[in-house]
Amino acid sequence: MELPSTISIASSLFLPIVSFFLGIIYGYEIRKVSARLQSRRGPWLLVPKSLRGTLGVTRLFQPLYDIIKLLCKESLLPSTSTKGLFRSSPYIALICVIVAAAFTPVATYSHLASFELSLVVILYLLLGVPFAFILGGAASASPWGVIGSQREAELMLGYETPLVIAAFSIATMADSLSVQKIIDVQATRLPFLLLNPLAAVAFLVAIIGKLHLKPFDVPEAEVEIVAGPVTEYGGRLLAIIEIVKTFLIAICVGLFIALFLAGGLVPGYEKLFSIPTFLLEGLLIVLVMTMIHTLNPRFRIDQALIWYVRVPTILAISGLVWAYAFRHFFPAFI
Amino acid sequence: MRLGLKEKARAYSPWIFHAHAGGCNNCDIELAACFAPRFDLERMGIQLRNNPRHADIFLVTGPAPKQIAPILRRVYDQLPNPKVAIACGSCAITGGVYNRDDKKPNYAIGGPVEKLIPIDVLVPGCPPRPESIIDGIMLALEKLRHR
Amino acid sequence: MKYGVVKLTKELLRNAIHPVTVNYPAKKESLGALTEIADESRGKHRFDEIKCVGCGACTIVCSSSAITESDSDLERTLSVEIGRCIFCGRCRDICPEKGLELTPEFEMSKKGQSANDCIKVEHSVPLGTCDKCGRTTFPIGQIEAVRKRVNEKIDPANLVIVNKDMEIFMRYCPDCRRTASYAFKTHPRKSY
Amino acid sequence: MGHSEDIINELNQRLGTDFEFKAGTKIYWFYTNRERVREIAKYLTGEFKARLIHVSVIDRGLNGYEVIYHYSLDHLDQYVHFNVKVQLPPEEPEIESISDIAPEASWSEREMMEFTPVRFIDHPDPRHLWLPYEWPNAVESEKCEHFVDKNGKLPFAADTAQKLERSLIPLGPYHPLLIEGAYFRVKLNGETITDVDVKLGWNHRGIMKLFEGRSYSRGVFLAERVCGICNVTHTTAYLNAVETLGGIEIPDRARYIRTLMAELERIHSHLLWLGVAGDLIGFKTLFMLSLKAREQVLDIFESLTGSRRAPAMNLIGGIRKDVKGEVITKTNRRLQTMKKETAKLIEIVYNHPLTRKRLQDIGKLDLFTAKNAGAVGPTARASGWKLDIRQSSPYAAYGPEYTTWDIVTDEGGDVWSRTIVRLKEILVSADILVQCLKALDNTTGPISIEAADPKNFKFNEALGKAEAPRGELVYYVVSDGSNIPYSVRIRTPSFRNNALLPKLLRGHTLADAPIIIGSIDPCYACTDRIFTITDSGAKKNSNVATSSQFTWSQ
Repeated sequence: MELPSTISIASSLFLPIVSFFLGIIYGYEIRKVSARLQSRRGPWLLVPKSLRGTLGVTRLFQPLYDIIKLLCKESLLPSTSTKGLFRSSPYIALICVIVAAAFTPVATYSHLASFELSLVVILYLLLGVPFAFILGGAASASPWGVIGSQREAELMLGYETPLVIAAFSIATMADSLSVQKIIDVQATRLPFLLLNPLAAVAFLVAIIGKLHLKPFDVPEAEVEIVAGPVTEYGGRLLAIIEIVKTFLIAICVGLFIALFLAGGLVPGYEKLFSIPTFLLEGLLIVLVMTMIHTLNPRFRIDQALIWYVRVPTILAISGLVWAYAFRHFFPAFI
Repeated sequence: MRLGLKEKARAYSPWIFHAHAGGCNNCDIELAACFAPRFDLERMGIQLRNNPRHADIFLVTGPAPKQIAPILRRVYDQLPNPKVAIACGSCAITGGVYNRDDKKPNYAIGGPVEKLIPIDVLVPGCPPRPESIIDGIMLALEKLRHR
Repeated sequence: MKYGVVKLTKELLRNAIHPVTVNYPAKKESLGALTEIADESRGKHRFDEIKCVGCGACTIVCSSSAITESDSDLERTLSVEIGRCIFCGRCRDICPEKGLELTPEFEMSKKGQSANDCIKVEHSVPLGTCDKCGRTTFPIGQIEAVRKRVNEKIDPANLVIVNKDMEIFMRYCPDCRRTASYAFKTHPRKSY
Repeated sequence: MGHSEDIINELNQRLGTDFEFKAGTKIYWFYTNRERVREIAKYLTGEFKARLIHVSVIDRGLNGYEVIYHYSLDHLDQYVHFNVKVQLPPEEPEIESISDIAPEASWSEREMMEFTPVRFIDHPDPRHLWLPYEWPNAVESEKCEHFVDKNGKLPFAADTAQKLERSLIPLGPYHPLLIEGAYFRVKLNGETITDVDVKLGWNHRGIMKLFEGRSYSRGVFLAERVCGICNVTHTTAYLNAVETLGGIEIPDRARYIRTLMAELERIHSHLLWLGVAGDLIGFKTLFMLSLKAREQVLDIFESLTGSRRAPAMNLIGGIRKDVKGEVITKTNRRLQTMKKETAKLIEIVYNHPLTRKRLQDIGKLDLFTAKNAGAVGPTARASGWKLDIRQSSPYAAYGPEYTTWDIVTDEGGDVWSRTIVRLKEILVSADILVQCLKALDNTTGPISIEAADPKNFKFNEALGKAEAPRGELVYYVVSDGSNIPYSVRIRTPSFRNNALLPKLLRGHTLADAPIIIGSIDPCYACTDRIFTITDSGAKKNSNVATSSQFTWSQ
């Protein structure tokens, strides 16, 4: 690996910003599409003229406004909490996702992604987010926070296994742990979505759990435990958590595209052309996730855990087996 | 009048905490209807949050019976500033049908809500129709912007 | 079992094409989204300037004591405290002159700190004065309404004498009528 | 000789009591002394399988207190009710509790102990149910220490586990589980619920006291505000009682329209319940879809009465506004749309694998427990108990001479069965509605008759019942000849079903708690009505009402 140049530093600073805005668009899409499926209108794309004085012209950046509003609000600290941990855990999560965003390629563009172990780094950093939430929830000393943390930990056991196994089955097929390398391998041949669909499905289900979409929003189950680990957070700290979630959507989707859809690259076209494809694929994946989100009620935590072990983990393992078999039988193809 | 990003963002993404302070539930189901398909409030970026720490608008329904009154106050204090409070329904405003008149108050009512918390917007009706509630929330947004 | 998910998906996709959300703000012609489907709405009160005579029947039936009457020097004021009203519409039903109606105006929210800031619908009717002592008596319109109704229902044979009596009854306050009943020849024992 | 008279004869032979017979209503009142109450309770609940529907206490001032045990025997013969009255002297208002014989009396007796000086001796749990524990008259008992700390205050969020292996979780008073205030104190072992205690009263508005200050006709609108979801049923039950008092027979058209409103309300309530239940298992889409279907019902309400909710249609002696002409066809059309949307919903709920997974085999209530603890409404019917007031003591147009329909029951007893019963009831209600609309098209006549003067009321007390969407609703109205009721007592369905909750919740996980609590469709606006008696004879209680130390404002 060569020394970091000015461009690579600049790009790694720039990439998180791009990821953040992508995350905002994805967040809007989740809200809008689920509203439309429930025969509502969802956040307006164009606000009626008579309301523009109060509500602005468009609601496309709705998650961004939420974050700005929360940043300007007062933060309350519960008197019973462990204050240092309670205050710092959102920032830990934020640092994790910003670094992970710098590693995740947006439409094949990322200097850090070419680092040989970048896939491992991303997976590790993503693991830091739920850990930070668990810490924050436990530090808040609220019964809901504690139960939420407990559930988050249990659910993490469920989704991390298929996530990691599915990612490594792709790494096996590409014979590399570098995300850039995996993209390059797919660029010349078929995307891994077609070559290893089992791992793709397992990965998608795992990121649904990671993003706390239904049916896996157990740690934040509103009617049971209010808001789970984030119950006691408010104001600026909640804004940080919202930012982390926004990043998380973009990173998970970006990683899926990188691993399974060649980062948006279409064989035979320019590298620049991957930008619109990347956006389109991102929106499509979020659409699929939103469909699943609206179609299902919430699992109970034990049901979720059992289901994760029974379906995606098995799928991911068979994906790994498939990857080895593929390498064995079609060595020329890889 | 030019508004800063801060003021705009406040009006663009208000989150509501609904506090049921007694009452007959009619206002509550009309509020539920506000979030249902026909009177979808989410198109204005409004969300119903069941957590006082996340909310900006404190929407109270009901005449605030004596038992819930101190808890209502306590929950109101848990909302981080800036915040506005809406009294929704006739019984939240004056006690409505549960308060015969001011001279001969009902023994069980600790309200009306204005006695317990500072109110910013009044939404009359028994129950107020969803249009009326949306109208009240719009007025509350104007207040919230300048808090 | 899985059939339900397929069914739901179909249903949701159909929903996505036809959202049922109504416009907000509603167009002014059709105040509210659905009020056109009802022939009677129960919104903000409106007193008919001409028909309402100020009898105060509505204050008696009001279940939440939202309608109150208060007499000042020259006029009687009926006021509806919207913040107390339960919109049952009983006042409209009971009004003998059909002088009170509930309009389809539902958006009555107001900014304010207390119930006093809430909308009040008020209507004043002039009060008649006693010809003898000068004190206020009944709303003029109510007297006229009673006269009209009596004229309609009474046996034509007694019309003249009753009208003459009524003339006296309605010009003076109850106290003066009592004290000066001999002069007016309205004393119950006048026939003795 | 009717069936009811056989029962009377047998009772006369066995117990030798005098009856006050009320012709036409088949409701019997008889006086006894306090020593015989337990014996009668044992006899009636044991041999006749009578349901104890409520225990009410009427303050008669200097004459002491009247304790009335309302037994329902309408499963034997329509309309038959026995009301056992006991006169207690004002200086020693004590009577033995019967809650060990009839467990359903437990909460009723607690309620009465709270608000009147009457003491039920040997009551298993004499704590306050509605009023705060620290208010005067609070009974000192061993169980109190779970609730009250040293200063006599209710601990809320700051609950700490008493023993290390168990955690105490407060569900409420503000919790997203229920919009309304209710306080469940849940003992957890991991995520499994080991014990639950319920505290009500967060919505206590003193409604029964308010009734005593309003004329009969103004009371209708107060009855409507007891509960916002089942307001038509509340007015119907209240009017059933008042019309029995006055001996008023309402005209046929009024009967049909009352049924129309009540059934529309049942559909509305069940659809709302389905939505809320969907929300409780995290199925937001189901919530949206069922509220979308519900809007059709609200449209019908609006087109018939002019108001989306709180129709205010019932009056003493009939109804306010006729339903005829074009409206009937329009209503029929809207009903068809609603039916179509409901059919879709039912199909989705039936066939979605996850809803079944979440709803089945939780919150089991077997038939024996249901009968023993006095479950009512869909909760009882889901356990296989054919209990429906509309059939056992018909009112409005529910009788066989007006409409024909069947009771929906299910054998399962779990949350899934309760869901099925409610969903099927929507279709049954829609069927009744169609029959009503057809009948309205064919009948003519007045919609209301002149109400009787309270001075000339035929009886001085009456029991009015109606089947609310949640179950049996009982109004007990006592008249003293003036134009305001002497006393009104209300027993709501949720009051009964709430008492079952600790039984249902035990052993399930916290994640299931919302849907189990939701499955009985609890309505705390209903449950927490209540009154107090401010009377010369009840010094202690007037203390409760006016004591200046409880000014909470600021």
